[in-house]
Amino acid sequence: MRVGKSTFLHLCLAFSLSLILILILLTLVSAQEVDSLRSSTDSAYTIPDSGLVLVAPVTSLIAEDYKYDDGEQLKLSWVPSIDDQLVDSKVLGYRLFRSIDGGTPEILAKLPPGTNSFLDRTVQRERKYQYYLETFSENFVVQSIVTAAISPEREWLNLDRGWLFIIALFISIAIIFFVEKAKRGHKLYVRKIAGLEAIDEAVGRATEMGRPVLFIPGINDMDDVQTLAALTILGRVSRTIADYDSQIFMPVSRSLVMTAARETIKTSYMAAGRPDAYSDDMVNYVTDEQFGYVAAVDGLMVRERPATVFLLGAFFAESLILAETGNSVGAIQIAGTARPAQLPFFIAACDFTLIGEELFAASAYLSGEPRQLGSLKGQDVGKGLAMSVIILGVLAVTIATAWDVEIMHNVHNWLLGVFSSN
Amino acid sequence: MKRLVPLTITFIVGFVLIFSVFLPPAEGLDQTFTLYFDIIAVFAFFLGGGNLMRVHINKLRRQKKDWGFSVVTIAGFLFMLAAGLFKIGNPGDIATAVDTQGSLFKTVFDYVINPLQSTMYSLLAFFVASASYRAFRAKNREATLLLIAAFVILLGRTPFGMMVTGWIPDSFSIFQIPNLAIWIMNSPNLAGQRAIIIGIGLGVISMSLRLILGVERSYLGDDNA
Amino acid sequence: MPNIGVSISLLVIFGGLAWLLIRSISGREVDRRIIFVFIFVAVAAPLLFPITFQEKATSIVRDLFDRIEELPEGSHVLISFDFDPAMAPEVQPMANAISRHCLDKGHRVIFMSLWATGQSLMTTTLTNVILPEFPEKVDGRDYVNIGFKAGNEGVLNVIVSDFKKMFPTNVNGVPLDSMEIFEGIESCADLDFIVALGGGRPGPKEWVLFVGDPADVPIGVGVAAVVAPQLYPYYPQQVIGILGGIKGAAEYESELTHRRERFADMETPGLHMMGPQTLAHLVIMSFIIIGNIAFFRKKRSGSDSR
Amino acid sequence: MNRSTYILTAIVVLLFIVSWTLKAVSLSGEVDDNITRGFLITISAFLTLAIFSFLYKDNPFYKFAEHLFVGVSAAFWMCQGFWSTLVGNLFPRLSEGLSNFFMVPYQYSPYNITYWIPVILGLLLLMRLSSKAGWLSRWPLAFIVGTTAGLNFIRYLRSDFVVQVSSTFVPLLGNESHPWTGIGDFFSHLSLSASGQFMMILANWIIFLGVICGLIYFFFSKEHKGVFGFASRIGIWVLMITFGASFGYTVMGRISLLVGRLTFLFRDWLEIIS
Repeated sequence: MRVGKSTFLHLCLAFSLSLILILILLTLVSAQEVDSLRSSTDSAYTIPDSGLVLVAPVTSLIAEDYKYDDGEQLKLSWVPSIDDQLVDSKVLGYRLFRSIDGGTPEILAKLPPGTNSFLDRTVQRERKYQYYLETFSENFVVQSIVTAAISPEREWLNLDRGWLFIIALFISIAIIFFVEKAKRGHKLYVRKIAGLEAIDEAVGRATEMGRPVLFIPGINDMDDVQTLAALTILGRVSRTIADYDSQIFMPVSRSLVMTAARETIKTSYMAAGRPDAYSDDMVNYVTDEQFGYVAAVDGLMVRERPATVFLLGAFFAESLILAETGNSVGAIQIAGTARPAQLPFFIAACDFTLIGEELFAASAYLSGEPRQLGSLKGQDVGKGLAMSVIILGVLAVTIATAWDVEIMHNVHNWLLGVFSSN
Repeated sequence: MKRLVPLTITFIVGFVLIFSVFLPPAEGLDQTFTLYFDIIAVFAFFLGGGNLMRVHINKLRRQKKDWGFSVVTIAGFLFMLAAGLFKIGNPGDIATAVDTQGSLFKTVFDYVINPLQSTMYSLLAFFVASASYRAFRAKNREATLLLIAAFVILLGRTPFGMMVTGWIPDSFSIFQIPNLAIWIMNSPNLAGQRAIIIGIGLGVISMSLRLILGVERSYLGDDNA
Repeated sequence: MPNIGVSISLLVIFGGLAWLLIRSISGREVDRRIIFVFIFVAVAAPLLFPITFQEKATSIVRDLFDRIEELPEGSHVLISFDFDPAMAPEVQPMANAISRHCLDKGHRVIFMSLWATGQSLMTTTLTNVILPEFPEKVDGRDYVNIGFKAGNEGVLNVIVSDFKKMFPTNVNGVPLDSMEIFEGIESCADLDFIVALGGGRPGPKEWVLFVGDPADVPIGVGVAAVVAPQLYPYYPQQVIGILGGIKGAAEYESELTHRRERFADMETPGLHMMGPQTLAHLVIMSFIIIGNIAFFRKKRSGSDSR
Repeated sequence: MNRSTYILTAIVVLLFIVSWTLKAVSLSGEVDDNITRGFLITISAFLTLAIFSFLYKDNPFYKFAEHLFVGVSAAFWMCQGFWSTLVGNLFPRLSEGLSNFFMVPYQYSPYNITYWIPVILGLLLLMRLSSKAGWLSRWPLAFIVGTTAGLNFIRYLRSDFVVQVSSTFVPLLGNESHPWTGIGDFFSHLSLSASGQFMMILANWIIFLGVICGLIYFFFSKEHKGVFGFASRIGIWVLMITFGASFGYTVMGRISLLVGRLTFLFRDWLEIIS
């Protein structure tokens, strides 16, 4: 069965929308307040015996549900004993006791002085828990009051991440919007990317010289998006190679990448109508070891003398070893990575370099499909968002710090809250 | 069918993983899926290792150029595989770590892999010099900026930076090379890094979305192209 | 004798450079193998005839030092060895210096690694530094080696909420629950400070993203010089301080030798390694100049003939 | 292989034996297994030199080292994957019998059954070897692509987008250590001191404008002309300074690596430095 792309996209959209609806419903259901339980503050002091190092108990012991989790944690907080000091402390530590469903209290943890909170991760939703703390000195122990019984709650939505969700939604909608718009035939301008313009010429050169094309998809496995980006570009490049009847070599350092790359090249050759020209020998696994792989690729370069080298994907220290060796055999090199640390080396040693975001845009650009190009426009909306927020934030913090304007402090803090990493 | 099933799998898995971040009951899913990935990757080793052996055995059988070296690869591979899987020379029992000190596996790592790895890595010292000789030329305005920034930082990383510019008075101390170097690292360099990183963030988001929604399917072979 | 060696090698390097400079004025390019020879001599000579220079700590290094200095005694510090032998010349001196500093301050140190190759390097630090220099410190109370776990960021994802789920025992199979050092430590959130040493992935960046930010634990990092600029955006909000490459290590060592008397005479591999560094930097800078002279001469002669 | 290669190989073998012997002799007092150790150190040194020889040109010694490296290290990582992922993480969740066999503690959980998913997908991947059912191997690949896309979507959104945007909220007129006290004060204290107010303010302006211009450079859908074009030019300049600075900063680390290797040769092998 051949699925129309638009049908599939619509299915996806419908599914996503219904999921979002369910989520909103869930929020309404789960928005119940859980009261935290407080113990009364002070417990009685014991009458001092001579020789005992007396210590005060902790106060304001609170046990509350931890937000936001699957009902697996309870958060305890308290004010440490007043005898718990940084220097010359009488308190040697605390012992935390817990009773389950009103059973006998058992020790849960021994805590060092200075502690004022504890996260109990060994709780279950069906049970009720009560806690108290013992403060101990060399020879004296005092108890805090016991907290009221409490069970952990499951929250269905992590409301701390609400803003993250909204930002994700905003960027996603922008991308999907422009994908749809482009599909309806709306013309889109996309600027030239020099490295990608050169691909045809570079592959053609290899054909003319009768030398192979070498494609290195980085050294990370398929769990890195850069490797996926490299494979999507490989899909386009191998199509050109099939059309030009050039030779391609692709040593890889991950078995999974080998499997995926073979699949990619094979389908490109089939699409070009030359399935017979494809062979599994185009892609070979070498070794997972970073420098073992580099040693083998270097050897391959000086022996096979490729006319064109693609270095696209996740690269680490090996970037410059590969690029310099490629340069020394006179190959045209097109590189690209989203590892900022390696970009300078590619810039220095390669003919064309795709910088960061350009690597991810490359396959969309090469495809020339309106839908794919639409997603690039959507990314630009994301950049617009970043720029506006930066300008707003910079303004707010500048005014706030220079003239101590209350409202600008609030704006700044609000923006920091929205753009925070939780 | 051959295309619908993979696209659906990608869509569901990707979508569920994105949403799991916002749903506390599903929050462990990313760990689970990371582990799934690792397990599948181990299965792929059969394909990779098998392929490596096939290539070199073919070379050997057909007596291709340099076939002698293929013997080295095959022997090294089988030797190390045996050493690791059967824990040869391991002082402990089956439960001790495979790279326990004294095992054959660890010895080969220390005296064969380690020197090869570090030496290969250290070739960079030479390549970094030859690349800077060739690339840092004042060909145009961009290349000149590249050259100047690199030169200032290089100077700032040596005591010579201070020797040459240490006399500059405090009120102009930004012109002392080490200070200038740190300032470049912390200001223009930071700005550039950030612009790149934000761009990468957006690139990854868009790429992921294209993959999840099936807009990008060239890795499955593009039916339009 | 070393002085004669130094003089001869300096003479060779600078004489050679002068010769290449003269050649380049006539617009001639240098073969890359000649550059290789110069780099080799510039690095080998100071190793054979040692030269050391004085270092002064920059603020980004001092911030990290001060943080460890100011933590109260008995704080829990985790040091992660996420590097391999190839990075060890740069990162191991940092590891040694920071471990010394922490133990001397009376902090409790947890050693771990996200790299299979990091475990043996951790053992190196334990056997060469901690056992001989801190015989009074007890394994399991003052420090512990919990070893390596495979899974990269996955490991971090787990230990950020639960340590013992990923590391039920230390490297010798002793359960963590039975150790004094792990009292009150359930997850990374309970630690006082984390030092992430590394230079690849997973490494310091992953520690910041997967542990430092979500669990709100201060992180200091020591990295191979190559990735240090990449970490600057995280300083000073997301990381406390950065030791970048061997220069960072040398600065930390000089801070340690000057500010803690006990270490006044300790080994300072970082400082020693700055000799070859300085010469090699000089050679590279000279080649950049030579290259530009050759380039401009060629450009001039090219436009003359036109 | 020609004659000179044979002669060279013979010389290297001879030197190898000499080094082995000398090393074994010099270690004889220190360790019991001095003959093995002598061999191991010599082979390390030989492999080190073999890799360095590539700098001159490709040669049989490099080829030997390269082929050995590939074979041994491929097996190294496979063993690591087997022991740490399969034995360490999969078997304890899959079967009690296997866990007992490998002496790892069995971790019971009602969800353990889900660990058959990667096993089945892994087996489907192996279908690639069959020409008929090869298309089934696309399923695990699709699963992996979905996992990677889903996990990284949020990861990069949080760490590379959200956090980097909010870290760029820099005050343009002074901060806590250099508070803004009015334009008059600013000019009367104007200095080019590295830790002074002016340089700090300038740094923040450059960060602010540099990030904005850098982002403008990456704009795909707008022509880089006029003011926009000017800003994108500034953007590429900032990027060039970034690349130059990062490059220069890195050199030190690369030299250190060479120092490490030469130290091994001079100290551990030749014993000419201490």
